[in-house]
Amino acid sequence: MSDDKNKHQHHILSNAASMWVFIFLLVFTVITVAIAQFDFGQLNFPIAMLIATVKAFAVVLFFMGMKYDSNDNRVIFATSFIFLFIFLGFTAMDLFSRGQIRVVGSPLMAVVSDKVFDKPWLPTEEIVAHGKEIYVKQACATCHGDEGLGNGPAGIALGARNFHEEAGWKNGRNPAQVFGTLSKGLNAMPAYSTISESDRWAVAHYVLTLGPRAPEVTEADLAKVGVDPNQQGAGENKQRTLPVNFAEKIYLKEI
Amino acid sequence: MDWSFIFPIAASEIARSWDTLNVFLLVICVFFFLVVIGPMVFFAIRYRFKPNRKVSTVSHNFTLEVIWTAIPTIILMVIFWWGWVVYRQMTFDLPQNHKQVRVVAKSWSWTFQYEDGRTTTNQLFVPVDTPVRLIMTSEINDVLHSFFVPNLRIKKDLVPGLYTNIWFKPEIVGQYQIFCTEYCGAGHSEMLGKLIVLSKEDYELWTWGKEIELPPAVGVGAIPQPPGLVAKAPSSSKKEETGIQVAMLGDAELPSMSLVEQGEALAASRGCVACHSSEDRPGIGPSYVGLFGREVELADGTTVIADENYIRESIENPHAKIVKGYENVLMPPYPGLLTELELNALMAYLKSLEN
Amino acid sequence: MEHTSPEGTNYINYPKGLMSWIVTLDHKRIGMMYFFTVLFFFLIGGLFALGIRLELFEPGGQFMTADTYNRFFTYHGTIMVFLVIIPMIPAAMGNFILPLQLGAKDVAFPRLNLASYYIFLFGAIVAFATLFFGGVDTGWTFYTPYSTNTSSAAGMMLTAAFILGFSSIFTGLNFVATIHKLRAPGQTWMRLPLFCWALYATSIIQLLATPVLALTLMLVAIEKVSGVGIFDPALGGDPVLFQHFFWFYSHPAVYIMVLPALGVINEVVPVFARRPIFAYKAMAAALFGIALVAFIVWGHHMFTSGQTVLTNFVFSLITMFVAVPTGIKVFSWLATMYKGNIQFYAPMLYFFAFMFVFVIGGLTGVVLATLGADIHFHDTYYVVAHFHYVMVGGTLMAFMAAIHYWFPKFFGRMYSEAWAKISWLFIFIGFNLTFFPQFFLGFQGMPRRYYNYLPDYTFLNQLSTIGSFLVGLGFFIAAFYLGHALFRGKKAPDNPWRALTLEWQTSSPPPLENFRYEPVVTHGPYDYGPERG
Amino acid sequence: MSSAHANEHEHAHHFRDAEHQFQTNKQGMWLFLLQEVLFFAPLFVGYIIFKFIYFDSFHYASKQLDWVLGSVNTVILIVSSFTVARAISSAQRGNQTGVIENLVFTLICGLGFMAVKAIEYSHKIHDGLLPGPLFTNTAMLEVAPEAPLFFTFYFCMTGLHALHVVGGLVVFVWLIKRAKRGEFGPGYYTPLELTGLYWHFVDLVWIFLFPLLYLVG
Repeated sequence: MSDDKNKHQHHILSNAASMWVFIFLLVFTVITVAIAQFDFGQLNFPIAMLIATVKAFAVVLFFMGMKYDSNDNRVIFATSFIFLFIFLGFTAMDLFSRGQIRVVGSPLMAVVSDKVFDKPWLPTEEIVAHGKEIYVKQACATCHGDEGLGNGPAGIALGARNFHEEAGWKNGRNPAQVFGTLSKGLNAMPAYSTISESDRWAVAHYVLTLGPRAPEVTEADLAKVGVDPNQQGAGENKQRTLPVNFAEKIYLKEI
Repeated sequence: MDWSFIFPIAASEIARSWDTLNVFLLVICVFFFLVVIGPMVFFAIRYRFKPNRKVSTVSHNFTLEVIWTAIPTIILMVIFWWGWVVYRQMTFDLPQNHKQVRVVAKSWSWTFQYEDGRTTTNQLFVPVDTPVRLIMTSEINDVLHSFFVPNLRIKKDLVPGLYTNIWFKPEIVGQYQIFCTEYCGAGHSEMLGKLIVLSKEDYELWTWGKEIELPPAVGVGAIPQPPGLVAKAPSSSKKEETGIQVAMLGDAELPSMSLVEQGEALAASRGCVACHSSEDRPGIGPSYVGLFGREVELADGTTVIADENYIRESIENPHAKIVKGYENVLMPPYPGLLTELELNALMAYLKSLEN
Repeated sequence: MEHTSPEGTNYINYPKGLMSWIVTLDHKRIGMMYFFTVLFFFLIGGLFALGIRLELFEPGGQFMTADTYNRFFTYHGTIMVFLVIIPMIPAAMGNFILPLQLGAKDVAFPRLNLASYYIFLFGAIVAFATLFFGGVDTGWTFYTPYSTNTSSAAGMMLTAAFILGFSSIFTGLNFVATIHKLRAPGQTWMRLPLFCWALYATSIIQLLATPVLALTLMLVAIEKVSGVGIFDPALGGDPVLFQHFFWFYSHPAVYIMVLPALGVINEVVPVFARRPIFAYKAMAAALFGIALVAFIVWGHHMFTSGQTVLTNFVFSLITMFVAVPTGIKVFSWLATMYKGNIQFYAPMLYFFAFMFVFVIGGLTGVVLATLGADIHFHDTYYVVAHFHYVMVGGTLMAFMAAIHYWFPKFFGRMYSEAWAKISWLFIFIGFNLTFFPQFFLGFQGMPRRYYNYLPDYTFLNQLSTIGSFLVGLGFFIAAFYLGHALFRGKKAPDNPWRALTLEWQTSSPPPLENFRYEPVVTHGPYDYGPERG
Repeated sequence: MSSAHANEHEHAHHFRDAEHQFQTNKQGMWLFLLQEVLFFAPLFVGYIIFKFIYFDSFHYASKQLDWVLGSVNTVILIVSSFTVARAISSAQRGNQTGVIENLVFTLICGLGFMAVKAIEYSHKIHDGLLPGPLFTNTAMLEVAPEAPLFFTFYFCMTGLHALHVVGGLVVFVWLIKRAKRGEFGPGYYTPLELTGLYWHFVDLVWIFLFPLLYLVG
């Protein structure tokens, strides 16, 4: 098809021509910047795009030599833009014709308690007891079972961890590592970053009391989960928390 | 006629019209299948290889080609239109006097929040012959889920941060299967629930917190499941074992306030009322009265309908759309300061103030 | 590169040496490398499929946890889509056959061709490497926010898909340039075999759609690593936007998989019906009709996703029009059989099988395009059955037809016709037994990607599982006799099917430079009839 | 070109002659550019959509970009496009020194572009205007809550474009080497032509990026 066309002389862009295109482009760059100094509201976008398109044409026709090129190549390049607009058009048709997703900011943080522990990585009676509370409230039992045997209703299918055995803890089983698992999640287990850090520590300590004695937390472990023990108020809730009120209770009744 | 040998039992008018559509589609499919495969088999036998058979060299036939282009096109348009009609019914035909239930999904359970303020998990209680509208969303930091009741032929995704709607009007008392049909992880196939359609009397009792016997399971999921396979939700798990099935309230005692009252109290406790009055007078911020569902004019001249998505945005990110006349008072944003259920309560409250 | 090879040598035995294969620029060798690589991946993907079916034999966990199951269907999907079906016919068959049918010595850019093979290989390696990083459980659709929340190695799999995308793009680029520029004298557009037309349409889709997927997946990967929120609602992003981006590629991708299959069928029918193909022009036009419409129907994957009613309306309407060109092709194949002289060789049998399943797949496709109906069927086993009828039914049957049709050309040997028929029977029956029950599972509302299901669905699932093993057996037999034919098969003549297209006008296997003489085309590809037939 | 000097340069065995090969390679490049357009598409589409969804935030955030630096970069790229065109025409005229000079100048322009980019990025990083979670400029969050999203797009789009620039620069170094060996002339300048097309395309992308990000926001 285009074979015979190939035989024509290659077009050589004259210096004068390229110079004119060059100047043309500079001029329009100045124009678009100048116009942008005034605010036309919704019109800014179409105006700027119009100018950009004009510049684009200059580049494509002369610098890229489309003006002197074969029809195949014209069609090829044109096609890409046609489909770009199809893509934009149909996507916009949906996105602009519906109520948008507007929610921004820190993810929801359901407060289970206001309790904040100083140095929460130390397994005190108090924090363990608190952890047991959270364990119940957050329905950990759904998977891990009431006694933490990993035999909760959903646990059977998901192969939930049995806290009573020592072997096979993927992330290791000192409080910091368990805290990490709670924060990041593991396979089937969702991340519990929605509950406060103190609460996470508490749950970690509680589940560890179920099994054989857990190893001590070292500085290194803490560093791994981004806690600096020397820093003032370490382990307190960094995220904004919700004020407790009755709606919370209604919410938590269900969990 | 009864198609339950192939379609699940149709429990609503929409489901029935869906059945009619699909019977039509089935017929079309079978017909065209025969139209193609029949001749294929016939030709294969009739024109099987013979050493010196005279073959036709006809390379095209315009009329024929037009026919098998035009006829399918027409039929396709009919199919499309019929499909659209059924879909429109599913989407728009919601009667004015309907119950509203707000649904919040999280991996992997359903929470249903009723107008009277109670909430249940994985069990949706509705009265028979009453249109119910579900306003659904998924926990903001959770994943996509999808609400599907085969016997009602309805399905809709629950998208974090977006409110989707669906409605139905069950006509048969019974328990129906609720599936999650948008892949949501390891618990996906365990994320089941029951739509419990009660007789009007039983529903009345249930709303008063009386224990009532649950109706039998109908349609999909009616076959009793061997133990160990029963999909359990945190709160429903205990009672499943006890012999006689009794309805669960969210948590045996009745909620102190209706959803609207909760919203009102919430508005007070969060100091919303300081700026937004519940009487029809502008405060520091726009009044709540008659706000919901109204067309609001914004500072930049555009207008929006004040629906769930708008209200939510105005709470989470007040500066995105500033109401005309309030350009210079900036409300503090409340992103993540309210749970999905609280937001629902507030919206119910605002909705109650629409005039 | 040599301009001629010694008499009596062919592309397999000249030039010699392993190195000459590794760095070869010969499209035939690259095609063969693709061919065997894809077959290997097909085996693996198939094993995953059998694993899934075994797990679903009864409700509840059989021998794997929900997590393992999710990984199984993810790998089955990803491997079959990105590593098997997409390169299967274009990259493997196309690479070998296209230049031959055009009468060219090679594809336009041999180096790029080799590169795209190694990119493909590299992508595949990365994809399998994820297995050692905890596997991937997102499903092949990588829907956000799940793919960004999951703790599995999704990021790596996304990268793999990104790489594979470029392999596919370069193949497409190569083919388009080849078809435009390297046709032999007399090989006019209207004398182009329809397989070339099909590959042409396919390549255009690959060029236009794949880059979009590539970048989209990259964005998801970036989002997963650094937590920027383009698709994450908690950060102001929009998961539905991802679905739009994803399906803008992945719906046309369906046609990347199917169009070449239609091309193969177009080759097979006239040869074995010994009669000119019916409505050549309409056939070629239909291929492009499908390719074009493919780009503006993606929304029908999102009818329940929270997409607006207007969008649903438009997409459903346009989707209907996919059926029209498809119908044209199906009817034209029928018309080609009419008053033909039909020989029942293996390729033709696979054509029958193809018609049978492809028609079912197509018709159920119309059902799914119907707005009202789809609301119930969406994400149920009805969809699973539908796209297996099209993908496996359509593409795989055509692929088997292609193997049996071109086997003598590839290797210069013949396979056992008897064994071919036996394995065909297993595959055909097994396939229908596997997937037909799934339509009824769909009617009954069984959702897809379920590890555990209600007892209501047990019986149909068991049928399906049994069927899947029949298919497995069928392919095992095929592998056996084809493998045997590869080494022990009896010598094949240059043109065993007395076909007219150019690839048969040279020796089998073809020599290095394809043709000993510069071919000149004087007649159409399918001018069978009393004189030539 | 006339088949007279079509054989000046040897051609691969599957082409009829050098001209045939030239035209084919050129079309290959056009096809590559076609896929490039679609490769940038998701970013453009996503940006335009979010721009209108979060109009005010994006407008405000875009005002944080330094339009002066942006304009400087635009000019630099236009100049480089110009010199590339000159390099090609010099090759067509057989003017060796012209080819080298123009290529070197283009290379310098490219480096300049990257330098300006570096300055811009460092400013943004300093102001904590980074994509998504890295975004630390809380002051702006109060006014423009979706600013992080804007800067996500800003960095993705300009970053991807910058990658293309870098790729181009590498090729230019290689071309200069070859030009020094005097390989390019009227008979054979395919690599120049193709790189030229590519470079103009990079310019083209920027022509749209600049107003989208810096001017209208």
